Amino acid sequence: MNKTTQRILNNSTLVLFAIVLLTFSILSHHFFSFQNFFNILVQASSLAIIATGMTFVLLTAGIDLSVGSIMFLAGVISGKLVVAGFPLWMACTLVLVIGVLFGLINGAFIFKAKVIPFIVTLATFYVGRGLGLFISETRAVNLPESFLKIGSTKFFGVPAPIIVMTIVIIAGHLVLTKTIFGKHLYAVGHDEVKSRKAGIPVDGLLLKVYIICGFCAALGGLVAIAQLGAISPTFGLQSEFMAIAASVLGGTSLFGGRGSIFPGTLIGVLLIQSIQNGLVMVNADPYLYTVITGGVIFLIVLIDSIRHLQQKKLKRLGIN
Amino acid sequence: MLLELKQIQKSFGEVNVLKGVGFKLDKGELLGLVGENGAGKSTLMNILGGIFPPSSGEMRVNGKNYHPKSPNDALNEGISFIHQELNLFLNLSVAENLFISNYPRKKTMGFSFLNQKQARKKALELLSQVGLSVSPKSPVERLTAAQRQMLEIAKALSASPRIIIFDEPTTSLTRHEAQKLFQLIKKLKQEGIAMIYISHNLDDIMHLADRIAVLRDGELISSGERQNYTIPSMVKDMVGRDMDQFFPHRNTVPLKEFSLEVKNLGAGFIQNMSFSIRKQEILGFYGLVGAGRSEMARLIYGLDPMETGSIIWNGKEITSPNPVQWIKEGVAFLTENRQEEGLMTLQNLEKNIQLAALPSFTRRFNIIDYKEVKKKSKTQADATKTKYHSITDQLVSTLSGGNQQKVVLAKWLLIHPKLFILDEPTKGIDIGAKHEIYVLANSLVECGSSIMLISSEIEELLGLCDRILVVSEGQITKEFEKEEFDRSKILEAALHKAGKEEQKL
Amino acid sequence: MTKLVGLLLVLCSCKDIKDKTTIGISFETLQTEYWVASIDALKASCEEYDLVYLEAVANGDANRQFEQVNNFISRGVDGIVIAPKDAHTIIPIIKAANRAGIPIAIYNRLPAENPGEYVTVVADNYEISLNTVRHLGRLARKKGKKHKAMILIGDLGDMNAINRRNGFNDAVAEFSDIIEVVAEVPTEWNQEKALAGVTNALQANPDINFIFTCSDFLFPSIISALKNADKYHKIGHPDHVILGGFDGDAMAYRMLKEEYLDADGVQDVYFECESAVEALLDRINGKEVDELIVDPGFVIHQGNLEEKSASMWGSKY
Amino acid sequence: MKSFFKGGYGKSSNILIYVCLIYYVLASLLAPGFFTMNNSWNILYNLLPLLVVAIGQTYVMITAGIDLSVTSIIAVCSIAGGYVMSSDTSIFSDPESIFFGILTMLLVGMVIGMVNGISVTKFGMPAFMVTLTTMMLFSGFAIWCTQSQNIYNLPEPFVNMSYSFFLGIPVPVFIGVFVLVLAYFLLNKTLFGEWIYAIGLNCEVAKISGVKVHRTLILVYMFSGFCAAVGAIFYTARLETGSPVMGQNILLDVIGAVVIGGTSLFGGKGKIIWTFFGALFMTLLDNSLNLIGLSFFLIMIVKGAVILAAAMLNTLKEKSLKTTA
Repeated sequence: MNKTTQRILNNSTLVLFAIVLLTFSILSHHFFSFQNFFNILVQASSLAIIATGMTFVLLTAGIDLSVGSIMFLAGVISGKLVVAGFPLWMACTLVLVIGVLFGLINGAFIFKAKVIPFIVTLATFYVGRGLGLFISETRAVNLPESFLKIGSTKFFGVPAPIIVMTIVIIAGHLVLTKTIFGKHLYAVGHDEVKSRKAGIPVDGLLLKVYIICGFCAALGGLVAIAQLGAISPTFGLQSEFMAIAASVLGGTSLFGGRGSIFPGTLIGVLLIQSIQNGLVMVNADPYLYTVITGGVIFLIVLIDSIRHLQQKKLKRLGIN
Repeated sequence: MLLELKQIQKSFGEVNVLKGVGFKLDKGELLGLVGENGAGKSTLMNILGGIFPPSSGEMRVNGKNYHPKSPNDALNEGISFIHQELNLFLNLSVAENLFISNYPRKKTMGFSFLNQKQARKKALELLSQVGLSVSPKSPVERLTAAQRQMLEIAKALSASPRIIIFDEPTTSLTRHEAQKLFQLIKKLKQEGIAMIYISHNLDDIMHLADRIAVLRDGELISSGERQNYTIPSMVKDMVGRDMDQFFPHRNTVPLKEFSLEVKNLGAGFIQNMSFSIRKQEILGFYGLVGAGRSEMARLIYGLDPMETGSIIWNGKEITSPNPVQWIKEGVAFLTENRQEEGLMTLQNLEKNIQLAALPSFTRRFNIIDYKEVKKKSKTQADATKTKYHSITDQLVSTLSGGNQQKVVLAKWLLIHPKLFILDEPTKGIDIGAKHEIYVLANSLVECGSSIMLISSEIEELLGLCDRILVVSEGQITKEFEKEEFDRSKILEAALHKAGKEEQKL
Repeated sequence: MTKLVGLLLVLCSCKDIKDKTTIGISFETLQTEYWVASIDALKASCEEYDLVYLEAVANGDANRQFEQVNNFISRGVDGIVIAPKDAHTIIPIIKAANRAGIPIAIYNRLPAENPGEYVTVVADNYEISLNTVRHLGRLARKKGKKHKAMILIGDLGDMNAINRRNGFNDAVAEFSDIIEVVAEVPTEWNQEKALAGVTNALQANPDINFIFTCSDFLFPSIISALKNADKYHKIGHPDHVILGGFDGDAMAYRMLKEEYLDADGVQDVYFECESAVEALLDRINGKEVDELIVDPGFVIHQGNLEEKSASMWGSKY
Repeated sequence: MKSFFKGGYGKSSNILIYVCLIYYVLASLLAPGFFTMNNSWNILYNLLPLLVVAIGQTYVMITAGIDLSVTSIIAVCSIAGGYVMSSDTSIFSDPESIFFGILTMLLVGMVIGMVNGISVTKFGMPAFMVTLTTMMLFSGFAIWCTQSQNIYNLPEPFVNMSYSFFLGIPVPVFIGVFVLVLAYFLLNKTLFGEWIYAIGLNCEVAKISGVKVHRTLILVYMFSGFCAAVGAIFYTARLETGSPVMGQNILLDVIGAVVIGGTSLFGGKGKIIWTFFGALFMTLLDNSLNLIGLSFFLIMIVKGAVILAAAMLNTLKEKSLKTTA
C-alpha cells in the first residue's frame, strides 16, 4: 500500500465530501450557490445538534437510540401546551427539561442498573414514542404561527437555526477539547476499568453524557419543529440512525474514545445533508435518497474497517 | 523508618493468601520482592497501594498508622503503584495522560478550562526527569513500550511520591530499554525515594536491590541484605526444593526423522527463521519477551500471514497454514495468553475441552456423537489431573490458574497431537501444577510426539529440552545441544544482539 | 399441567359478555384532522344509535390493522367499520370478517376489486378534486398570465390519492394553454417529506405560482416553504400563489377566512359516517344495503364561503 | 417431547415458562375474548412469524452480533416474492409461481444475510453498524424498487396458505415447527451449533481451536436472513400483498423476544427454547393488551418497560452468578 492511497483512506469522509460537492455542482447549476449552501446549513442544523449530543455518547462507547423519541415526545408536549395557550418560552423550556429528564432516565438505568445502553435506549425509544403518541392521540399537532416565526427569524441576516447550531457545536467542541470533563470522556471511552483506577468519576460522567444527549435531542427537535410548523406522528423517526451515521462518518468510533465534534461530526452532518439536498437539485427519484445515503454510510464504515484491519495487522507484526 | 508492615494477613473467603507477612523499608532503599506466582506478592502490594484492606495486621508510614481506603489515599501518603499492566489511555496525549486525574486548570468567564500552557510546562519537567524526549502533545499510541513505561513512571512522579512500587516493569522492554529504566531507578534512589521492585528476573533483582524478600505461599520465607543471596539460593527459597527434583526424568532421545521443518520464515520483524524439530524431541525456544518467539509460533500456526519461507510437515509442504488444517494434521498450539486465547472462561469444562477435537467426533450431517465426546472429555480432564467439582456445571472462570491451564492442555491432548507448540505453558501457575504439566509433556514425548517449548524461564528449558534455540530480535541467534546447556551462555546469547545495538548507540 | 388447562377451560367457558350491539372501529391512522373528525363523527353516530364501540388505530401499519381487526372478531363484535390502510391490504381483512360472518363497512377508501361482502362509503374524490381545480383554473385564467403548477400527491397505494391526482390532471388539461405542471411532489402522506419536497421544488422552479395539495393536512408544510421563499401572500397581492386543497379541515377553513386559500374540495364527513353506521346496522339486522355509498362533496371558495361554511367540518374545530 | 425440552431446560427458561403460564391464566380471566378458539388461532398466527424471525436473531446474538436488518430483509423478500408471484407481472404460470416465489424469497433473504456476514467477517465491520446500514440500504431499496407501491394479486393458494392444512396441521404451524426444530437441531446437535457458541464466547479461542470462524459467521447471518424470509412469507401471505414497508415495526418485538428469553447481547448464551417462550410472552402480552382495548402506543410503552425489566433481571442474575463464583 503506498502513501497516497493510505492518505485517501485516512481522510475518506473528506474525500467523499469533495466528490459529492463536485458531482452535484457539475450536475446542477443551482447546487453551487451561496443561497443553497445557506439552505443546506439550515436544513442540517437540527441533525447537527442531535449528532453533537450523540457524539458525546458514542465517545464513551455507549449508544442512544432514544433521541428520535425524545424529539417527538418533547415536541408533542410543548406543542400541546402552546396550542392550549401557554407562553412560548415556557413550552420551549419544558421541551429542554423533558430532554434532560429522558437523558437522566437513560443514564440512571445504564450506570445504576448496569443494563447495556443498547437495550436501555431501545426500551426508552419505544416508551418515549408510545408516550408521545398517547399524548397526541396519534394526531398531528399543528403549531401556531409564533413557533414558525422562531424558525425563520434572522439575526444579522443569519437564520436562527444556524446560530443555534453554531453555538451548540462550539460549546460541544470546547467541552471536549478544553475541559477536564472532555478528557475524562475520552478516557472512559477508551477503557472504563482503567478510568476507575485513575480515579475518574465514571458513573457521574456517564449520567452527564446521557443528559447532554437528551438535551441536544430536545433542542434539535425544537429547531426542526420551528421549521416544520407541525409535529406528525412520524416526526423524529430514524433521527437516531442519522445522528449515529453522521458521527461515525465524522470519524467517531462506535467502540468509544475516538472522534471529534468539530470538524468530525459537523462534516458528517454536512455530507449527509449535501447528498440529500443535491439529490433534490438534480431532480433524482426521491425514493432513491435512502438508498444512496445508506450506501454512502456503508462505504465509509467499510473503508474505516479495512483501515482498522490493516493497522491491526501491522501492529501485531511489530511494524509501526 | 519510612515504611513498616507487620503481620499482614489477608484471606479471600476461606483461602489464606497472606499469612502474617512483614517488612521494613528505609528512605532511598530498594527492596526486591520475589516469589512464584501466587505467592502473595501482588496481594501484599495491593494492600499497600490501597486497592483492598488487609484482614489483619499493621502498616506504618513514617511511624504513623496507615489505613488506605482507596488508591487515592495511598497516593496522598506518597505511595505510587506502577502496575504491570500500564494504566494509560492510548487515545490521549502524553500530557493528558500525565494529568488525567489532576489537570492544571484556569477560570475563564466562570468556566473551568484546562490550562494547557501550564500543563505543557509541567509535563516537560516530568518527562525530562525520566529522560523521555517526546512532545507532551504526541498521542500515547505512537509511543514504544519502553516510552510508555517511562511515561507511567513520570505519572507516578507527578504526585511526588516517597515510595514507588514497581510490578514487573521490564516484561515488555528490550534489554537496552530495561537498562535505561535501571539508570532512572538508580537516580531516583539517590533522590531518596524508596522503592519496592517485584520481578521474576532474578538477575535484575541482584543488580538493583539493596535488600531482598522472598515470599512463598503467603509466607515470608527469608529476607535480608542482597549480599546474603545468590540466584540459586533465591530459587530454592522460592520453590521450596532443589531444581533437579522438579523436572521429570527424560528417558527418550529424539528420533532421526524430522516432524516439522521451517525454512526462511519471515513476516514483519521476524526474519529468516529456519529450524527443524525431530520426532520425540522437546525443542526449547529461549528469548526475551518481545524477541519474536510468540510471533514465530503464530506465523507457523497460520494466525498471522507469513510473507516468506516454507513449512514442511512430515515431508509435505504446507502452503497456507491455518489452525483448521493443523488440527487435522495433529498439531496443537497452547498460546501464551490463556485468558484471551486459550479458554472460553464463561463456559463449562467439558465444552472447553472438546472444542478443538469436535470435528473428529462428528457423524453424518456433522451431527456430534455427544456420548463419545463426553466420555473422552472426562477421561482427558482426569488424565491431566484437573481439579473440579462438575465437568458440565462449573465455569472455567472459577478454576485456579493452574487448573485452567490443565483444561487448555486437555483440550489439545484430545486431538492426540503429534506436535505440541507450548508458548509459556507455566506462566502464572503454581508449583504443583507446573510439575504436573512437565510430567504430561514428558509422557507425551514418550508416546512419540514432539514438543516446541517456548519459555522465558531458563530453568524450565534446561530441565526439559533436548535442544534449545535462542531467539533475539526476530532471528534465531544460537543453538545449544543438550550437552552444551549452560545457563549463563544461553542468557548471554539472548542478550547478545541487544548488546550489540547498545554499542552502536 | 392437563388439570390446569382443564380448570381454565371450565373457568372461561362460563364467561359471556353480550347485551348491547358492539361495533369495532378500526382506523389506519389519526394523523390528519380529517381522520380525527371522522372517528369523532363515527363515535357520535354510534352513540346516537345506542351502540357500544371499540376503537383501534394502526398508525399506518397494515399488519397491525389486520391483527386489530382479528382481535375485534375474537371479542365477538357485531359489526366493523374500518378506514383501511390501502385498497389491497383491506382484502384479507374483509375475508376474515366474512369468514367470521361479521358485517364490515369500509370507510372513505375504496377497496380493490374482490369477491368479499362489504359496504363502502366513499367521497367522489375524482369529481371533487376535478371541480376544485377547475375553479382554480378559472381564477388563473382571470389573472391572464401563464401559471406554473405544483401538485402534492399522496400515497399512490391509496385509491383516493390516485383519484385526486387524476382529477387534478384532467382539470389542468382543460387549461393547458395557461397552466403548465412543473413539479409533482410525492409526499406519501408525510409532512416532513412534503416540506422537503416543496422547498426543493421551489428552489428548482422559483416561479411556481399554482399549488394544489391532495390533502389539507399538508398545508403547514406548504406555508412554511412558501414563507421561506417569501411567496406566501394574501389573495389580491401580485405575488399571491394560487392555492387549492382537499378535505376541508380547520386549517383550510382558517386560510379561506384569512384569504390565503382560493378553493378547497370538501368531503362531507358527517354524511359519510352516518351512512356507514346506518348501513352496518342494516346489515346486522339482515337488510339489503347498497354496496357503494358515494359522498358527492362540494367545493368551497371565496365566492361561497358564507353560504357553505356551515357544512364544512373544519369550521367546527 | 420431553427430550426436546431437555436441552434448553435452563433455570431462566423455567421461570419464563411459569411467567407465560400465569400470564395466560390471568389474561383468560381478565381479557374479554382471550380464551376463545378464534383468539387462540390469532395468538398462534401472530406468534409464528415473530418466533421464526426471533430464532434467526438468537443465532446472531449468540455469536455476540446483532442483526438490525431483519425488518428490511422482510420488506425486500416480500416485494421480491410478490413480484415473482403476482399475476400482474405473470412471470410464471400459476402453480409454479408459488414455488418460484417462495424460492426467491428464501434466496433473497439468504443473499442479504450473506452480505451482512461477509461485511462482518471479511471486512471486520462491527455488526451493529453493518446491519444498521444494510437496514437503511435495503429498506430504501425496497421502497425505491416499488416506488412505494404495494404488489397485489398474489396467487390464491399462496394467500390461502394460512388457512390450508397439511396432514391435518395448518400449513403455517407446519412451517413454524419445521424452522423451530431445524434451528434447535442445528444449534444443539451439530458441529455448527457448537461453533456458534464458541465464537460468541471467545472468537479468538475459537479461531485457534480450529473453528472456521468466517464460514460459521457468514452462515449464521445467512440463517438469520433465511428466518426473516420465512417471516416474510407469513406476513406476505396473510396481507395478500407484497409491501416494501412490511415488517417495519417488528424490530422491538424480535429483539424483545430474544432478550426476554435471556439470550445475552454479549454472546455465547442463548437457547432456542428460551426464545420460543420469549416470543410467546411478547405475543401473549400484545394480544391480551389489545383485547383489553389498550391502544398500540400504550402497548408499546408496556413492551418497552417489560424489555427493560427483563434486561435488568438478566444483569442482576449475571452479577449474582459472578459473585457466587
